[in-house]
Amino acid sequence: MARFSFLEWPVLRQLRTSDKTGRGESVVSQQTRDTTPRTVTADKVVQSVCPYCAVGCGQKIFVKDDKVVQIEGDPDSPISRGRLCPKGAASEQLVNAPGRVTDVLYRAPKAKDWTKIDLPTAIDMIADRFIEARRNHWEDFDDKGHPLRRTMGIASLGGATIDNEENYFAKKLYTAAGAIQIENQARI
Amino acid sequence: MANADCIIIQGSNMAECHPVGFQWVSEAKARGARIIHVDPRFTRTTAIADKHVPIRAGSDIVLLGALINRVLTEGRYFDEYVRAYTNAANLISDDYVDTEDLDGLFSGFDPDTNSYENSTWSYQTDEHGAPLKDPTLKDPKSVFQILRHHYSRYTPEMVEENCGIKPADFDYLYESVTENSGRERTTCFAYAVGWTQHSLGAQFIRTASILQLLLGNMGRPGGGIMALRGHATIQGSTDIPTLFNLLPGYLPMPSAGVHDTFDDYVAAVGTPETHKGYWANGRAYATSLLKAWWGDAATKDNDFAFDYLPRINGAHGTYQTAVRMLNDGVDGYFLLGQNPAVGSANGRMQRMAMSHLKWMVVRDFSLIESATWWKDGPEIETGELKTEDIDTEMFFLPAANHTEKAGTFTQTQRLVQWRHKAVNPPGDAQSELDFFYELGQAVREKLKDSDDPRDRPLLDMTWDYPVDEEGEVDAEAVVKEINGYFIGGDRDGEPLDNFNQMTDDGATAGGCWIYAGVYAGGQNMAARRKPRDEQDETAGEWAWAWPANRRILYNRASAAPDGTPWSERKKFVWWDEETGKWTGKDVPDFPIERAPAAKSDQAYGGPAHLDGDDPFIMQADGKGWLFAPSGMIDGPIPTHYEPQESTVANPLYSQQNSPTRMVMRREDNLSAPGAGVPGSEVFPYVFTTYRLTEHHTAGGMSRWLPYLSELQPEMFCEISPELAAEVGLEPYGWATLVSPRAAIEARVLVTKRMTPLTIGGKTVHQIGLPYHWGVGGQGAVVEGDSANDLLGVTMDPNVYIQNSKYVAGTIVPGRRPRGPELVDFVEKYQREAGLSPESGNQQVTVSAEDVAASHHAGQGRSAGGHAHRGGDSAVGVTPGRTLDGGRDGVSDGDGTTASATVDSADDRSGRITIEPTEAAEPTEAAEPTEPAETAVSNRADDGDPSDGDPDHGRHADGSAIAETEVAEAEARARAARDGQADETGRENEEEDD
Amino acid sequence: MSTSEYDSYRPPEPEGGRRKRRRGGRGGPSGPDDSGGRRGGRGGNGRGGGWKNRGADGNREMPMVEDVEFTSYYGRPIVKAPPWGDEIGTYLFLGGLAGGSSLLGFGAQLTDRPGLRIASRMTAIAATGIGGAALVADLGRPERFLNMMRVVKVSSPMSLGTWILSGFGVGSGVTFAIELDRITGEKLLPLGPLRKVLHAMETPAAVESAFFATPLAAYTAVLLGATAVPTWNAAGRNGLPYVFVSSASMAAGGAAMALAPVAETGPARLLALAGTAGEAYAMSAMRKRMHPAEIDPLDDGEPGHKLHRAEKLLIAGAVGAAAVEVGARVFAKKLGGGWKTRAVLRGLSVVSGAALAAASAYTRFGVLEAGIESTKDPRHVVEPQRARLEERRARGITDDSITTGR
Amino acid sequence: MSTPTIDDGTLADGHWHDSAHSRKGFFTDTSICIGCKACEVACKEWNRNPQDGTFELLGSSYDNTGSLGANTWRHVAFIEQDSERIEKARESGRKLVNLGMPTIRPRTDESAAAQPLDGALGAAAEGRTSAGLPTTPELNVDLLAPGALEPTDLSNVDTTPPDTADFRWLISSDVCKHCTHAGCLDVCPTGALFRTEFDTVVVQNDVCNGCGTCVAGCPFGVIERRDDGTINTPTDRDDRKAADMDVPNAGTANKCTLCYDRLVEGQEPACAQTCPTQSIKFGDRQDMVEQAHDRVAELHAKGLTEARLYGANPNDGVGGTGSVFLLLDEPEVYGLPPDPRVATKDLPKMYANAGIAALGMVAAAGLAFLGSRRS
Repeated sequence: MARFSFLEWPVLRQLRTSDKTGRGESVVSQQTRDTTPRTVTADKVVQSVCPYCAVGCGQKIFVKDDKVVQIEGDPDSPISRGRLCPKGAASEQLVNAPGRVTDVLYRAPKAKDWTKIDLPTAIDMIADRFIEARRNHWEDFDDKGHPLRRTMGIASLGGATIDNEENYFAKKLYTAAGAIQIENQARI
Repeated sequence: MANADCIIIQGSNMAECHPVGFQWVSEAKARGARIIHVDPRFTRTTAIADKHVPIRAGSDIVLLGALINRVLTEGRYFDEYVRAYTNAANLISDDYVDTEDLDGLFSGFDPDTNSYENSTWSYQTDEHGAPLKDPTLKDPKSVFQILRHHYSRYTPEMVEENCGIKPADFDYLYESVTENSGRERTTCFAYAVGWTQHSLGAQFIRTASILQLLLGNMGRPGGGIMALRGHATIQGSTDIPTLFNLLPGYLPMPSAGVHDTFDDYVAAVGTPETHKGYWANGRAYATSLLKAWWGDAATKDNDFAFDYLPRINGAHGTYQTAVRMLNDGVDGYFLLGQNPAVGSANGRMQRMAMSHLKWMVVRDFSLIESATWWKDGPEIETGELKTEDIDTEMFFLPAANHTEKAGTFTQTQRLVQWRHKAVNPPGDAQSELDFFYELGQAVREKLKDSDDPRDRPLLDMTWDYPVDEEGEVDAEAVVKEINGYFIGGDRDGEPLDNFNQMTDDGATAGGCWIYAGVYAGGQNMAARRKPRDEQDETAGEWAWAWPANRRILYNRASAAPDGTPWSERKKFVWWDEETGKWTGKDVPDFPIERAPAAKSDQAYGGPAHLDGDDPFIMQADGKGWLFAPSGMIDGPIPTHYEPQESTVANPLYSQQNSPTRMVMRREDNLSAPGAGVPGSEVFPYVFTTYRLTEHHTAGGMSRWLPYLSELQPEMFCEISPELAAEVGLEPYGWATLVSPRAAIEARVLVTKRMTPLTIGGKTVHQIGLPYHWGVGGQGAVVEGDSANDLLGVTMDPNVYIQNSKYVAGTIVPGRRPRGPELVDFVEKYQREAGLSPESGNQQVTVSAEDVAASHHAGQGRSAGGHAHRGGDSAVGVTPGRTLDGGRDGVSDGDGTTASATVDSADDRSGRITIEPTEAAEPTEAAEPTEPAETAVSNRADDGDPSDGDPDHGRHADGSAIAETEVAEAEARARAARDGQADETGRENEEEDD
Repeated sequence: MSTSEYDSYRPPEPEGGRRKRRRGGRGGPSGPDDSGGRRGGRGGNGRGGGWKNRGADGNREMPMVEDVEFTSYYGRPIVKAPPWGDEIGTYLFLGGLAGGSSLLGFGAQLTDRPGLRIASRMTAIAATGIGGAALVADLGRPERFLNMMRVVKVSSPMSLGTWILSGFGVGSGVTFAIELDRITGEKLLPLGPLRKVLHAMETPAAVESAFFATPLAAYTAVLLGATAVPTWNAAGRNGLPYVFVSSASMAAGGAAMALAPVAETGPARLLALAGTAGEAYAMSAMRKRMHPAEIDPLDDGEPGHKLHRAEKLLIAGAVGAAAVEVGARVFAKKLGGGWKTRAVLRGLSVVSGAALAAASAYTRFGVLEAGIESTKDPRHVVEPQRARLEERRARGITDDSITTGR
Repeated sequence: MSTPTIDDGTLADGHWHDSAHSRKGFFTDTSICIGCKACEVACKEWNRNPQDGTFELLGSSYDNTGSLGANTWRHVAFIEQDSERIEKARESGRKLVNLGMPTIRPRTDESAAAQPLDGALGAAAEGRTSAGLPTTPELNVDLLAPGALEPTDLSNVDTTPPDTADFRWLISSDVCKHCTHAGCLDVCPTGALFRTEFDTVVVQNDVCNGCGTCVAGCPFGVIERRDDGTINTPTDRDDRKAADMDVPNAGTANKCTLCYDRLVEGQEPACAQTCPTQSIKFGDRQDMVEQAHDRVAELHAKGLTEARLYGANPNDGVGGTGSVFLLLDEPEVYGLPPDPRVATKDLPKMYANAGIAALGMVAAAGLAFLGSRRS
């Protein structure tokens, strides 16, 4: 109603067009005429893969103003042919989840709640503890004198939803550090 | 799968867990295939199946064994196929004794270690080592006759008695699979965690594979056994593993006392002298990995820094690690998109373990239960933990999601798919890649002046990666390292084209040999996205499959021994006389010019010596294994044992449970006493856990999403109207479920989809429990009690996957107690049942004579068996306290004083770690051919490394070798996957995103 | 339900079971989120374990409707009630009142009954104003009420009604302005030369208003009838317009009786009496033609109460009006004297007029709410539809079912 | 004027005479639905609809969104049935087949009235010449399965399906029907609802003022007004929190648009695109109807006589629906009306009655004044 134009008054359009009963083209608003899906107005579309199960369904991710505005099945994928299950279909909400936390949080021993810290501080603190834990539980030899060269002070769990490259980094760093208690859900 | 004439979905709720994968089942059904769902529950899969066959959880081997028995008895097996393509005719050692004769034990059982010495399971061989065969299949020592004998008491009556399946349903199933097998038709099996999450998981799969081999359904279109996995890159996370016993590419982690030197290690991985196929180049793969990790510091003189690798000496899996945490043996814990407080079996044990840590890093999208257990977890509510007493430092680091970083996932059919980055991560969120990069840099920076030799591996590690303008690591550079590259020479720095280019002299580096080729020619092959309608249906130009973009396995069996198709209808791959090559609708998975009639005069010598009718080219003998002479920890032929905590006595043998299962005797991991033992009546019902379409594992990626949460908002249990009446439960009211370990509450969904079964004259009620909910996470849209808290930890000895599908328990109306009363409530049940850590954990239940006979049989031939590899256990499984030892669940056993259980566990891990090929083989036979609809690579243009590679001179026929080697590599890898990390995929249900 | 002593650790279940929050908003008279929401007590809906219309085993809640020969989807509604609350009931009543009053006003003008004229015109404009406001207030987006004028749709009674109301409002407004001007001694409004024009408009405006008056009173019946709400639809097809114009006549007559001098309200009384007769007859004729499942909501529950109350008030009001009429006629000649008599008549006139207006209001609210009620149980939808389908099939008409075997 | 798009002989009300598009529709085959609810989620995600529930089990099997409404435009129903009910369904389906419809015959009054406005009021307005009642729409015989017009009696056919189930779980994804004669469209006073160039029915949320008439106008209970506070009202239990979500288009009527905003760019509706088993098919409505006829014939041939179509009949009370369904039981079992009729079908009659009533009121008033003449 913002830009009312008398000639565009649907009553007149009813008279003008064949849509005398006012149920079709004569009542279309400007906004409706301008309808454009956000899949078209997106700045870019990138091809991706659904992060949930191992079927590996293709996804198309539509981005506008550096924000994900739509995720849908990729019809090009020979695996999924554009289809997604409810979880895959909810991926956009996963990305823009209301409950998502984007701050680094720290809880001191015995503390009752989290405090916010910045990322470099957190990584520095973790690095200190990493080194300390590694030394605390270092084992050079087993009781028969066989070399072990490992630490039992550090454990890790996870990996089936993070990238191969990330698992590679994790395994490489842990192994170089001598940490062996590395597992993922493949065995839980 | 879409080509199948009959699909048996057993141990899987495919439509619910893999809706998009289920489209192929739908398609098969639309083409007229019969779909049968064998499952304790009537699920959404059943809803569009032709038939539901309700089964008691854990009795699958009885059913499948009875099918095998009847197929053998009535001669409905695919005779020509069985004779040509399986080891049915092979003769087994004279010392072999079957479970039929030892009341449930095979020959070779060692009661001290609760494990088998398996030399009596091996083939009889002639003086050249070639296996002896009886083509008539009449010899009582032939595999065929052993199989008949073994399953002779697996009858329809037994099925009715033990599985609760009506004879008419059994007949229907039998007729369906037999009518839909043979030359003209094929039947396909699909399974998932319903099978793997049992203490007999690997054997369930083997039973199905034996049946499928007998029916001639392996390696043929619309046949096989399909594994269904539940995580985006569960495959990738075993290929490039975050697993204690593996290095990338299924290279084993070196084991203390076994692989003390590089040569020892390489010998175990594979050398030309001891192995055939691709594993013969083990030294090159290992060297390339070491070069990739330690660069210039890895030299020939220091065995390429082999000593930088830490050693394992036992099982260091997540449950063993939790025990170590409880013993204060672990300081720090990283969780990478994982929610063990909800997702792991015996959740309380997990949370208590966390409270013993000094620090913990949780990387996730939201404050999952594993990040907030110290604040509002169930133990805070019960008073078992107090926030102000917990010393654990917690770090929560927000993670970037799949749109905010580039990288690859490897899906269930080994397809490596690149994801492009769409947006930048918000706030402080970052990818694991950046986190580990920065952590590595920080650690190295702090240690840079250290002269401690133990810090050398960290300081010498190659850790320089290009970063973009936002400071993020370029994931493609990592792909390139994984792919491998040349060092020195005129191609210095160029990516490898395939793994045959890897050398053992340090001239190549490569982070994961099976992925070599993913970055061939500097092109990111995983990022290929040629639309499916612009290529053939195999879609070889969509992403990249390892190895060498190979998409399908062993289809030689789709042709008769003479090379002609079994039938016009099931024509797939065949021998073309004119060109003298294998050809067909798919790329033949066989030496391309190896004629059907070709015979080798050698039992060894690699793929060049395969017979023309040895389709299962990854097996040592090219045959499908009906009987597994090696590789399985718990027996060469699948045998029915009751699940841990079963309320039913094993009707077949005195041996109630699997004698080799791994138990954890702990006060915080109590088991129900088991059938017939006083106290078992306290836990009369069977809980079986599962997942729903609307949620994802422990809920970290679904319970925070309103759209998914509203669809399944509350924790519920599914029970039959009969049980509801028996216990007095209101529909949609509350019930409390109690297991020997915990009590949870749930809404009651009374439904006829749950069927009470009559087992041994008694009614057995099964209760279905989805496990997606948890208590305490912050910001979750919905929460509820976690079904996994009910579970105990008892594991499959082959792969260490716990039993989630069978839990004994009871159900009472109303909500559970709150606060400390909950602890008393559970203890009341424990006392009533008289539980102790020994309850239900008796390893052997057959007579002493049978044990002795079994043990004796094994010792007679120990020469050929596996060496016993004990090792000291740093963690292992230690006995817990007795019941009055307090509730903290901390074992005060010293981790290094291993019990018998520990020893056996270590022994097992040693074996499977060291000899993945063997571990793999039996499962290999079981492995499905890839479903027919999966893609095929077009080797002409996929850059197959081995096509006529002139440098690879060890084999006479390069091309043929290539074929076989790739297959064998895959076999090896799958073996590793299936035999060890395995069933893996099978992932589980439990865990979290 | 559950029996654990620990149940008290969590909040209790609300009465009638948990409900599915509906988006009905102010759905009808029985509560703020009721359009379908309070089905909790109904069988099969809230916590029924089965799919039967009645609760399945274990469901302790008894169904409110009898067991019937069909299975519904957990007793959930098939059609939805419009989000119409008391505002719409008010409007239904006031629209009729306005229309009738306008007619009376015009008649009064023609027959020179100034008291009746003024009262009627004031009633008409007040009713129009308040009714219109109620209508706007009931919109989900009141600021967009003008969008009602975007189109002229014959298929939409609401659209036609808007134009009728507008047309009516113009005439009523003008006559109101004139009356106002007169009452204020032609001083209040600074009209200047326009005053003459205004007063010249009186008759045309009154005619125009009267022209739209009866459509205004009648169209709301079509508005309700042209819906999928079972009781409204059935009523609309079976004479609801007659009920509504009767009700309008009754309301307008009653209001005039209450507001205008007895001496001038003879036509109002007669109109009201005609209305009562019409309503009583039309209502019973309508019910006879409706399916039992469509009638039930008119009898049961709160709407039933309202309609019964309407009936009683109608009778009382009719008797009263008749008495006043008789009294007025009998005592017509003596009216000049006897203030007591006049007072009694006046009083009776006010009371019975109010009763008649109230009866009309109850009728409107009753019908409105009965319709909303009829959406809540699928029985009201399924049974009549099944019956008419079977009836057609019995007559050999088998080609018009939405469900087909092929 | 271009050739009007006629699929089954009936023009949808408000059809665009110069539309370049054919009528679009869904065919929802409930016999292959696996109840994954991807359609519900994909729909909400695309349309940015608020979440709808109270995060409590509704007590209807796996259905926790209840019904179609302002926010839930695809709704998956779950119905658990025992053998008795299955047999009944099979029997009622067999009866339906034996009715042998639709046959070619002159329209009855009832069926003629299926086009109330176009018949009585709208035909002339739409420029169609029609003497009195509209003519019988031509039946496209191709629509019917082969042999459809031959007398069919399944009573002698062996209709025992391969397996007689003693239990079944019906699962069905419901959606707006996009009727040929759409009640909501007819009664909308603002023109917010309109027939699109794809012959679907869509609400223009910039126009709708939330009068709610359409809600009452829909015989299927589909359209609903989205009210403020829908999303964040407190739930019944304290331990259930409502999620914060934006409520777009509050106060206006909302329903399935058949993804109008995707169709204009030639894209498929979100639900159909995501459906893993293609239980939801999208395409030209005529193709959809043909597929539906083929599918039901296929199921009947297997002895599954419980299969039936819903909405494929141009003679029905709403002139056939744009969304056609294959059901396995009576419609009311799924929460669908068994004999829906567009309410405006009776408008001419009701207007006539209202006119008479209005005249009667004028007469009554006149008489009242006459009767009260002062002497």
